[in-house]
Amino acid sequence: MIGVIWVIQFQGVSKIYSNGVAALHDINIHIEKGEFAFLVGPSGAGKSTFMKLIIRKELPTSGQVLVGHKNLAKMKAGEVSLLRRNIGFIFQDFKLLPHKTVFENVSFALEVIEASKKDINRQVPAVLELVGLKDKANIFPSELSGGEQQRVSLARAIVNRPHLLLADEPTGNLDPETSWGLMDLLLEINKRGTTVIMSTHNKNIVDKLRRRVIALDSGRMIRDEQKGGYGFEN
Amino acid sequence: MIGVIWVIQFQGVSKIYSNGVAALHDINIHIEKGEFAFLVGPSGAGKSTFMKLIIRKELPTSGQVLVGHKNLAKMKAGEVSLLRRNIGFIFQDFKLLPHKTVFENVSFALEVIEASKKDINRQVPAVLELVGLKDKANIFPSELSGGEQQRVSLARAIVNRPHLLLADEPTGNLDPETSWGLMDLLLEINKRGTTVIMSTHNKNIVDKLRRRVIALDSGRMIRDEQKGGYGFEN
Amino acid sequence: MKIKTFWYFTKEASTGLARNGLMSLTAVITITLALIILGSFYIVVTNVNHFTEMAKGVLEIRVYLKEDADAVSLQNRMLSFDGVKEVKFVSKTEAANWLGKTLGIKELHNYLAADNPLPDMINIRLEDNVELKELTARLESLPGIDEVEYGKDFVESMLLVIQVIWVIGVSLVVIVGLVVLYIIVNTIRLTVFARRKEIEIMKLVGATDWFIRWPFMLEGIMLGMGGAILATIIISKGYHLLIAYVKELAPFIPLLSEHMVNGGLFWLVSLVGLAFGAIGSLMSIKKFLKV
Amino acid sequence: MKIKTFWYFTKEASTGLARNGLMSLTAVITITLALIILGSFYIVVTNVNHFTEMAKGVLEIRVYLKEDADAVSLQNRMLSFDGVKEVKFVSKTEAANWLGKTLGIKELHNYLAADNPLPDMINIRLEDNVELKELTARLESLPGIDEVEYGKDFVESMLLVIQVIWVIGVSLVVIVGLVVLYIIVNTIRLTVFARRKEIEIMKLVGATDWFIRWPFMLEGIMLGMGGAILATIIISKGYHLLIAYVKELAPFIPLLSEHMVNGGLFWLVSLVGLAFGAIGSLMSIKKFLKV
Ligand SMILES: Nc1ncnc2c1ncn2[C@@H]1O[C@H](COP(=O)(O)OP(=O)(O)OP(=O)(O)O)[C@@H](O)[C@H]1O
Ligand SMILES: Nc1ncnc2c1ncn2[C@@H]1O[C@H](COP(=O)(O)OP(=O)(O)OP(=O)(O)O)[C@@H](O)[C@H]1O
Ligand SMILES: [Mg+2]
Ligand SMILES: [Mg+2]
Repeated sequence: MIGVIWVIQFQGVSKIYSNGVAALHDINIHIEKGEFAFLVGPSGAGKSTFMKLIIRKELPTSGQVLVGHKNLAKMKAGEVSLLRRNIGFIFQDFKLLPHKTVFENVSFALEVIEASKKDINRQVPAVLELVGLKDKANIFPSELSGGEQQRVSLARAIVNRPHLLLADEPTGNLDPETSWGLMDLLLEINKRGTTVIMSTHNKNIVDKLRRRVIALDSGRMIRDEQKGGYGFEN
Repeated sequence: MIGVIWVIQFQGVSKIYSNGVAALHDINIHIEKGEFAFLVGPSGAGKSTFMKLIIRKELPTSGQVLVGHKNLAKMKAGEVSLLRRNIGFIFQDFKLLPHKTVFENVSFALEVIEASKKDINRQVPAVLELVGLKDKANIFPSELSGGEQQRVSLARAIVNRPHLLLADEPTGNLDPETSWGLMDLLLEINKRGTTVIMSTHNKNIVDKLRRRVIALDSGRMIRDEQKGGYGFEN
Repeated sequence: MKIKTFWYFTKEASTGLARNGLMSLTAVITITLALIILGSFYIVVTNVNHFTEMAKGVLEIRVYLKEDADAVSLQNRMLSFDGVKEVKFVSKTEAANWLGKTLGIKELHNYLAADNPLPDMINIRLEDNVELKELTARLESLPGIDEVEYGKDFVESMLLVIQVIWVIGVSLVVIVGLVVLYIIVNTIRLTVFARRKEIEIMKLVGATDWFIRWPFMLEGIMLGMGGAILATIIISKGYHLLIAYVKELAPFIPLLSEHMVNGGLFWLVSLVGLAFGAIGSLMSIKKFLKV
Repeated sequence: MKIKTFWYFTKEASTGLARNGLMSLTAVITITLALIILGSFYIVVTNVNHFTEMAKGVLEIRVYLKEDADAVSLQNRMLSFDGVKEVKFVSKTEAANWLGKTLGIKELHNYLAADNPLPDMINIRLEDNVELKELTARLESLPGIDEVEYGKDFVESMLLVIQVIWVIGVSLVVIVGLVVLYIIVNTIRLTVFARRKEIEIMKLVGATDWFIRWPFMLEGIMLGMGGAILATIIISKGYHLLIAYVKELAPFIPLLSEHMVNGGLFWLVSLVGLAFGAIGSLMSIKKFLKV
C-alpha cells in the first residue's frame, strides 16, 4: 500500500441497498491525494454510503470505486484489510469495541499492523492527549459521554497516520470549541499529506474554511465546488 | 401520573459514577411545567447525566431529584415505569430496538401503555409523517442513516404526548434545515404544555431562539439565564 | 392483562424468535439435543428396570418334603407368609423327569425312572421385598419339611444387584435430568445475554418488568416446546428402529414396547423443555431488568 | 506470526473471557455438563462391555466321551480348533460329586457314589468369535465322542445378546458424542453471536480474518479446556464414590477400577472439549467475517 497514490475515483457509481432503497445514483468524482473535501447534504442524502463504499463496507450496485487506481470490487480479502489499515475512519456511530478500554480501542489500530509495544506505548498516549482524553485511557466506551466517544473514534482513526482520513459527521456530538479543535487537527493532518474527506452538517465550519464541497441530495451529486460554502439555504 | 404537576427540582445533586468520575456537582435547579430550557456545555460537562437523572436511569450520589414533588430515589419499580411513560426521551445514542421495525419502535411507546390497536394505527403513521419517515416504516434501524435514526428516536419520544420531553443532542446528526424543522416541532409541543429540556451544541439554534439556557461546565452549573444565548465564546 | 396485550406478547415472542433466526435455531437445536439425551436415558433406565423386575420373578426357594408331608396344607400356610408370591408343588416323578431331561444323560434318566431317589418338593416364587433369613426360618419350622434350599449366595446377590442397579439408574436419570435442565437454562440465558441492551431500552421507554418478561418467557417456552417436540419425534423414531433391530437379531431381549415408553417420554421431555424454557428466560432476564 | 502477536492473541483471548465474565461462565458450565454426560456414558458403556466380556468367558460346551476314549489326545486336538479357548477334562467321579452336591439331595448323592452312570466329559471354553455350528460338527466327527452338548439356545442367545449390547453401546457413545459436540459448538456459537458487532468493527479497522479468528479460537479452546478439566474432575470423583458405594453394597458387581477408566476418560473429554471449543469458534465466526 505504501507508495500507492491515494487517488479516489467514483465512476458512474450507484448504490441500491438490498431493501430497495436507492442511496446513490450515478456518482462520478475524482479526489486527488492531499485534498480536503467536505461532503454535505440533507439527512439520508447518501453521505455515509459514499464513505462506506470507499472502505468497501458496501459494494456499488453498478459503476466502479477505485482507490489508488484499484477497483475495490475486485480486491481479495487480504487486500481489503491492507486498504483499511491505511484509511482512518471516524464512524458516525463511533463503532468502538465495548469490551476494550479507551486505550485498547485506539491501540487496536496499531495491533492489527503488528506495531511494536514501544510504538504503541508512545503513540497511543500521545494521540489521547491530543483529543483530550488522557485521563480516560483505562475506562470503557460505555462510561464515556457522547462527545468523548466521538473523540476516541477520532483518536483511533489518526493513530497510525493513515493515507486517507474519512470523517463521517465527526463534530455531531461536540461543542463548537471542541469542534474547532478537531478541525485544526484535521487540517494539520491534511497539511502533512493525508487526504481528508469529511461529511458534515456544520454550516459554520464549511462556510468558514472554504474548501472543496461535494453536495449530495437524494443520492445525486448536485454540486462539486472548490472553496465552496455549505449551501442548502432557503 | 396524570394530574401530577411536572415540576423538576434538583436539590444539591451530585453524581459520581462508580469509576470515580464526578459528572455533576451540587446542582440546584427548578424547572417549571411548560418551560423550554436549553442545556449547554462542552463535551463531558454532564448534560446527559443531568437528563439520565430525570428518568432515573442513574441515581444521584448525593442530593435529591424531584419530579412532580416526588423524590425519584424513593420510587418503587412500578412508579418508575409510570414516570418514564410520561417522559419522552430522545437519547443521544438513539437507543432504538434493533429487532423492531421503525413502525414497531415508535409503536412500542404506545404498546407499553396498552393503547388500542386503533390508536396505534392512527398515531404512529401520523408521527412518522411528521418526522419525514413515512416511507421507512417497515425497515429496521440498521438500514437507516444517522439522521433518520435520530428522527425515529424523536418520533418515539413524542408519539404518546408526554408531559415532559427530554431531548439529548437531538440535532447532532441532522442538517440545518431538518434541524429547524425539528425545532419547530419541539416548540409546537412545548406550546401545547409539554415541558421541554434540550441539550445541544447547536449555537445557532440557541442564540436564535432565546430561551432559558442552563450552562454546565465540568459538572458545575455556571449559568442559568432566561432568554440566554449559547455563550462559551472565546 | 388485557386479551389484546396477551396477543401482543405472543406476537412479540414469535417475531422475536423469527428475527433472531440463527440464534433461535441454534438454541432450539441445543435444547433438542439435550432432551434427546434425557429421553434416551429414560428409555435405557426404564428398560433396565423392567428387565431386573423380570429377573426378580425368576427367584425361587425350593422346599424338599418328608415322605409323609401334607403338601396341600403346607402350600396354603406358605402362601400366607410375607414375601411369598407363588407356590408350586413338584412331585418326585416330575422332578426326576425334569432332571433326567435337563442333564441329558440317558443313563441317569433310565435309572431315575426305575428307582426314584428324589423327594417331593414345593417351589416358592418370592416377592421383591422378601426378608430371606426370616422366611427360611419360618419355612423350616413347618411340619413335614426335610430341607429348605435356595442357593443362598445367588438369590441374595441377585436381590442386591437389582437394588444397586435401581439406585444407579434412578440417580443417573436425576443427574442427567438436572444436567439437561441446566443446559437448557444456560442456552436460553445466552440468547437473553445477546439481547440485554434491548431489555434496557424497553425499560427506559417505560415498560414494566412484566411487560418485558412475558414475551421473553413465551420465547423461552416456545424454544423449549420446539426442542421437546423435535426430541420426542427423534427419540421415538430412534426407539422404533432399535426395537426392530433387536427384534430381528435377538428377539428374546425383552425391550419395552413403544407405547409403554412413549407416554412417559413425552411428558418428561415436554415438561422439562417447557418448564425450563420459561424458567431459563425468567432467571436470565432478572439481572437486566434493573435499569 | 510474530511471537509478540501470539502473546497478544493469548492476552486478547483471556481478557475477552474475563470481560464477558457471566457469558463465559455460562458457557463453561454448559460445556462441563455436556462433557459430564459424555464421560458418564463412556464409563457406563465400558463397564457394560467389560461385563459382557466376562460373561462370554462363562460360555462352554460339554463333550461326553465314550468309555474307551483317549481323553488326552482328544483334548489336544480340540485345543487346535478355531474358537476353542480352553479345555478341561472332568472325570465321571468328579461329575458325580459335583452333581450330587449341587442338587443337594442326599439320596442321589449316595446312589451316584455307589454306581456311577455318568460318562467322562471334556468342558470347552469358547473364544468370543466362535462359529458354533461348525465347531460342533468338527467335535462330533472326533473319535470316541458320545455326545456334544452346549445348551444351544442359551449359548447362542448369550452371544447375540452380547453382540447387540455391544452395538447399542457403541452407537450410544457415538450418538451422545455427536450430541455433546454439537451442544458445545452451539454454546460457543451463542457466545460469538453476542459479539458479532465486535467482529465487524475489527474488520473495518483493518484486521485480517486470522487476526480476529485467533483470539476467538483461543477463547473457544480455553472454554473447552475449562469444561474438560471440570468434567474430568467431577466424573472421576463421582465414579470414585460409585465404586465405593457398590463395593460396600454389592462387592461382586465387577466394576472397572478407576485407573482403568480415568485414562480414556481424560483423553476423550479433553480432546472433545478442546477440539470442539476451537471448531465451534471457527465455524461461528466465519459468517461474521464477511464485512
Ligand atoms: N444498511 C442499509 N440498508 C438499507 N438502506 C440503507 C442502509 N444504510 C442507509 N440506507 C438508506 O440509504 C439512504 C442514504 O443513507 P446514508 O446513511 O448514506 O445517508 P446520510 O447522507 O449519511 O444521512 P445522515 O446525514 O442522516 O447520516 C437513506 O435513505 C438510508 O435509509
Ligand atoms: N456510565 C458512566 N460511567 C462512568 N462515567 C460516565 C458515565 N457516563 C458518563 N460518564 C462521565 O461523566 C461525565 C459527564 O458525562 P455526560 O455524558 O453527562 O456528558 P455530556 O455533557 O453529555 O457530554 P457530551 O456533550 O459529550 O455528550 C463525563 O466525564 C463522562 O466520562
Ligand atoms: Mg450518515
Ligand atoms: Mg451527552
